[in-house]
Amino acid sequence: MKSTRVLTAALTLAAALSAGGWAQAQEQITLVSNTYRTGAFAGSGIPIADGMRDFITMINARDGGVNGVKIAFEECETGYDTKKSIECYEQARAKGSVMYLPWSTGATLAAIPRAHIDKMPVMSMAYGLSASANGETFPWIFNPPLTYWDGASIAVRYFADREGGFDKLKGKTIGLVHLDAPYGKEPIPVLDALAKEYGFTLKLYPVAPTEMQNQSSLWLSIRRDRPDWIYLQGWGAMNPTAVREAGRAGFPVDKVLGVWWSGGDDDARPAGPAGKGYKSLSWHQVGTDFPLLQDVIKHVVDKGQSQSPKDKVGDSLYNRGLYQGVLFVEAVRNAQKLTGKKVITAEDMRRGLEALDIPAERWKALGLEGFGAPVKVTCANHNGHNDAFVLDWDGTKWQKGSSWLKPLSEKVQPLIDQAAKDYATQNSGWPKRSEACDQRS
Amino acid sequence: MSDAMTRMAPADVTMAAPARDGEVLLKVEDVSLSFGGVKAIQGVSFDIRKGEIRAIIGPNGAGKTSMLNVINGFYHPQQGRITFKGNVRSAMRPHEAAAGGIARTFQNVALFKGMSTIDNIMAGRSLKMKRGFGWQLWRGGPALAEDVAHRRFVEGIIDFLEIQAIRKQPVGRLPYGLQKRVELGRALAMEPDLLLLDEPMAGMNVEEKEDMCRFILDTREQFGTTIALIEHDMGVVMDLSDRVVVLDYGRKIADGTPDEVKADQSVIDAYLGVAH
Amino acid sequence: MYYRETGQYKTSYIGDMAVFPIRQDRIGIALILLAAYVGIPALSSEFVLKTIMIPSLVFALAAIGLNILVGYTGLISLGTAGFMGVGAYACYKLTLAFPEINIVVWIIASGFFSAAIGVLFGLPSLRIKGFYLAVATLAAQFFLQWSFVRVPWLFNYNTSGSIEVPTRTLMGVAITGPTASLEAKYLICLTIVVLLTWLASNLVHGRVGRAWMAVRDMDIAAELMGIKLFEAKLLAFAVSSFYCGVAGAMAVFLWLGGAEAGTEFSIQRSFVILFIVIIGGLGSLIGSFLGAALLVAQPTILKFGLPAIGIPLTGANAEHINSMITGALIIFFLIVEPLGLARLWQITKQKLRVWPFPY
Amino acid sequence: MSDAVIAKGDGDAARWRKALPALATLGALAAIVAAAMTGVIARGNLVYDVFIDPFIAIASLPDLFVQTVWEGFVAGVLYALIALGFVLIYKASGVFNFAQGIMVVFAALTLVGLYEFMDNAGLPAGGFLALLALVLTLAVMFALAVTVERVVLRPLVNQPEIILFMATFGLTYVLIGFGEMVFGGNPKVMITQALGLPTGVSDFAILGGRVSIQHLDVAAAIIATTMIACLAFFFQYTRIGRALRAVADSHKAALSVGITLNQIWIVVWFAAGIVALVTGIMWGARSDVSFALDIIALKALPVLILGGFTSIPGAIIGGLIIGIGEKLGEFYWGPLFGNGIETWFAYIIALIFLLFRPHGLFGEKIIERI
Repeated sequence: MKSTRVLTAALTLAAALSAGGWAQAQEQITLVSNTYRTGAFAGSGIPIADGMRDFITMINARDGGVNGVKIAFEECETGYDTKKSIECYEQARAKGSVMYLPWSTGATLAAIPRAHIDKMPVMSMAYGLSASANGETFPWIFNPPLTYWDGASIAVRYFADREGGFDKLKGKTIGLVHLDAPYGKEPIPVLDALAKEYGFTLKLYPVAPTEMQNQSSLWLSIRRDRPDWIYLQGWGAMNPTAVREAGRAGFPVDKVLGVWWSGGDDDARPAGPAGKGYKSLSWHQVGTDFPLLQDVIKHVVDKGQSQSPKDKVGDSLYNRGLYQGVLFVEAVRNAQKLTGKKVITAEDMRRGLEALDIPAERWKALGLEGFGAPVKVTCANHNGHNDAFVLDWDGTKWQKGSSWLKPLSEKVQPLIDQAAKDYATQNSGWPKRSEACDQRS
Repeated sequence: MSDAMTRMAPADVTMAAPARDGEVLLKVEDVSLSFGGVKAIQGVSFDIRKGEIRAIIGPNGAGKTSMLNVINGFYHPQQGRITFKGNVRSAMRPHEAAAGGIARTFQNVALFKGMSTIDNIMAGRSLKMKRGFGWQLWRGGPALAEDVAHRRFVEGIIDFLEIQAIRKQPVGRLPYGLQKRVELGRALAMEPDLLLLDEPMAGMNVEEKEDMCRFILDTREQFGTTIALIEHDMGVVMDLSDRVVVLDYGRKIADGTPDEVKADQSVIDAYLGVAH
Repeated sequence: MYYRETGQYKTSYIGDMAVFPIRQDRIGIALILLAAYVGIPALSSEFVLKTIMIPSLVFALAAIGLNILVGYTGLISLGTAGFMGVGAYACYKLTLAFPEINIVVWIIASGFFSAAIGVLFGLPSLRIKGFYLAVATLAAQFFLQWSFVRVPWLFNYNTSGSIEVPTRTLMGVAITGPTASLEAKYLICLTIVVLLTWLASNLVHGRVGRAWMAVRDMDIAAELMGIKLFEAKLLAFAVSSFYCGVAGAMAVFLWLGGAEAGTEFSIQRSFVILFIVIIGGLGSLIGSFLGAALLVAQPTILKFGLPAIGIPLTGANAEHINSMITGALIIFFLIVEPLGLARLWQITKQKLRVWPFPY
Repeated sequence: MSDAVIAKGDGDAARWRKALPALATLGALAAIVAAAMTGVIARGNLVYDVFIDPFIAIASLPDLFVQTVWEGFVAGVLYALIALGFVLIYKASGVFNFAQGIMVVFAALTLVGLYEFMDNAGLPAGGFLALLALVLTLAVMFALAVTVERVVLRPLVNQPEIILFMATFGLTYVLIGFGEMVFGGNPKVMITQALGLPTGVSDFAILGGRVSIQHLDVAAAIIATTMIACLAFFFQYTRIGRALRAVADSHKAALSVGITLNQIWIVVWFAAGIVALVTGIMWGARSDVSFALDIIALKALPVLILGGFTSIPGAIIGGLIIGIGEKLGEFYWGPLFGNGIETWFAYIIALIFLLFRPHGLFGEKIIERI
């Protein structure tokens, strides 16, 4: 009797797992997004997930979805672990998600080779493989609004601006404090190239993933080498530690500029007053002074439907999650328009993404005037290499610290094309793009 | 190969009782051993002749086990020399001693507890098994043939020691007396020239002791093995051994036939605890 | 009732020494193999193949490797993932350098590279034992992991810093790379694992295995038996690392399809393999499979299975609960059956043998 | 088999043979220095970069050397504290407690979490509240110790060490899941000020440069020393402490004189919990409290190889050696490898030590008996 019941349960489970298809209600668009609310990087993962979730909840609540079709939003927890990410990828496919959001470089790398086989558009928003900006080689991968290489070049542009021109960079030293992992090492080729071009010295200060909270000897080395600027490509617990250690080592913290993933509120806040002046790149504004964010607060947060504490709404990483939501919804709109369907598929979504175009007016219409720089994705360029600006930590919150800065695209683009070519050659049998382009003109 | 094995099988071995005054198999000369400041053995010399049963006795802490450890290379004496089968040597690794033909059992049973009786005794055949790693991976053909041949030999020992019933049991769960017997079997599997037995009868009841005595005597009769043993049961020692060496506080105090030793005043003093 | 050996007499030592002396066991194995080769690929969804079956096989193979070290030879290692990484990178470099040679050859050959590295890091085992050795193997783990990030030659100077898996074929069918079907990958995995398990079973049942176990149970006595500790321990390290290396190459080429070494071959992965060995049963090959199946499937079933049958459990909470259940399960298993799933399996078989009687 | 006859006594020859490696090393070093001075080898030469260049760097910037040693000292104190937690438990229960690292995180999270909770509940923030949180955290750690004893240790008594070791792995997972569920995965800021820990910094102009010393680090060193002294006193002079030492020597012996193992286990796990809390506060104040801190606890393992699993002085000295050694190594020799070698350097230090002293710093040579 008992064993029969166990058997029945097991069979049900097996059937559920092997059927692969969960019952899918009609008239909705499914989005399964990876999240990492657990694990060593949860500190960054939680606000991102909250921002994205709240935005989509708001769209459903305020507009009844996109053009009347509700978005069925689901999270799949990865804990920043690649094995779980792969499960989540399969889960996204099985549930009919129209897009895969890996939210980690490892997960992106694992998904890239499968995307064109499974017809699953992948968006790694300003992370992942820089080379995937090349839409001819990677028709299914999107990484707007800019790559790490653009970021590093913007950092150099910013340093040059502060020093008084690119010619003043000669003889200067720029230190790169980076996570000792592929993600952290991303900017090195660009910085190397720019160092040759402008005559500055690049010094590397890697931080092993196990030593993220144990950086004192590294900052002693920085004290010895006296670099003029530090570019910080850090992640998770490494960031707040770096900001603190900079102060401890007597390095002026206002000469430390973090990449956008080093720009969470919780990265700067723990340093207290010592963190004042710390900088970070960003491609979207922080705070809640936008009509759309007010809508999020009104329709979601105040109704108790958000998982985020109220004072974290509008934080830098929260707004980044929201930005992802905006890109998603805009792409869905495009796809609906292009196909004339209301309920779109993953393949339609790819077309929608390739038509992604949010000029300043559109940002304004969304209730996000000035929130982000104009974003434009084309069939050839899946990134846009858009502008970013510098945030300044004033001791309690981020302030806009510069105008919008353009990446040094002429330096970055050849690197991207070369890397995309290398990728295709190394992955023998990489297919030529066969997907049609809607806006080739 | 298997022909040779069959010939070696115990049932076929018939050997005359060894001569009492045979050639010297092992000679210990002026051996001293100390740990830090503690002198375990001081200037001990004696010999073991081929085919004899030699007992090493003495009160607790006399250095008997240390002596066995020196003989089979586990301890390296600071001083002295050891001649085994005519080769002089002072320091050698235990596995070299094993290869030279010295086997032993242990005071506190040192069996491979997680393994079955058969595997324990088969482990004693390690030195005799020559098939290399490649054949072991395949475990067919020559390697299997070798395994089977040795298994046959081991079954001979199992029959000899009358432990057929516990062949496949993990030895960790066997009663103490049987463990001692398996350990003897494992040592015999090495076909040693010299067998060192460290208190083979400790903790046994009378019947078990009698069995063990019989096995020891039969071992010499059937295999012609020379045996050196440590034992506290004086009755057993006097019955079994051809010659006895007596240690006390690391020194040799007597050496001779059981009767001679029994009569030796210093031995009596040592055992009765007369002050030095 | 059907599981009885009554009437099966062994008439030769060969028969008695077989790995599966009982006929029902042999039939059982044949059925399992049949199911694994025919049933599972035919019936499983891609989700199950990719998230349960293939990783289970990969982890089982790594666990067999670690089991040889921990379970059979008694040497604790926490560097498993490092050795897996060596295999993965070796395979990557080899197939890039010699693309004309079949990838399956390279997957297996990569084991030799990790075996060599394993021997190198196994050298301290000659002087230190137990947990001291475990900590020493951490040196291997961290050093290797560091090398995977730091030596660009290993990942062929890819700007992504990771292994990119090229498409390779076997008799015209793609078995690695994006176009390879999961069924093909699964079958290749299965074949390699079955083959290597068979070899491991041969090893542990023969002279080499006895030497290892002797070292594990009582190293001093083993040495006095003429077993060279030096050889036995280093051989164990070599064989163990070989298996881990092949598992690592399989992980990247047949499962993940591109890996970021820092996360893939991290210390956590080493821990998971050690769990599998202990939960499965020290010194048991079948235990390695049972343990791998449990530890791979359990989180997936909790996360996806429970919602699928109507028990709502989502997101972060699922992960928290999952972590707690995993931990509790480990403790529970250790308390109930310290000898692992393999022992439970044996007990079940014993019960079957005397069924319907209790003894 | 050699024919050599061992020399009588511990003769001169044997002594020379023992001293030979040291002499050879010295000779080689002298040769390298001579070669460098005569200009035979210079910068860029590997030998020069390894053996000469770092020392020139030390001599030319002595203030940085002092600073590096100080940073190493502070890190070493923290490693020593984590190692101490391991040692306490291993000594008394033979359990290699893998969960010590997560206990550090768990204790610190509990402290901060309780403080925040009570703060939000309207209690006035500040020193008193911090004290209250501290006491409550201790209560939680005690409850943890009791639970571990009841649920994990008692049912597993007399199991082999590796089984107990694995059980603490299980414990780690439970604590991670439980901790994240209760306190969330967000990193938390240590309540440094409320606890009354100093946050300032003093700069000393010495050796032609500047050495800056964080008050927090000084406090950490003082608190660690005090705690170790208290623990030493506790184990030396109290009844339960003596009992604990008896247990460490032999479980059976302790049982036979009527000490219950269960109490002892609770006491040591609680003591390890206190050590974990102190470690967590100190490390949390330096960076912040997050689950990523867990991995740092692994750094205590090479300390244990050095100091031995059962020696409290070993844990302390070993911690300092590893701490100072790895900072010096990273700072002066790291650039040779492109920096970032700290992740494995400590293990290499430990392994090199083992080569010369296979039984650790304080371990005595064990005479194997059979």
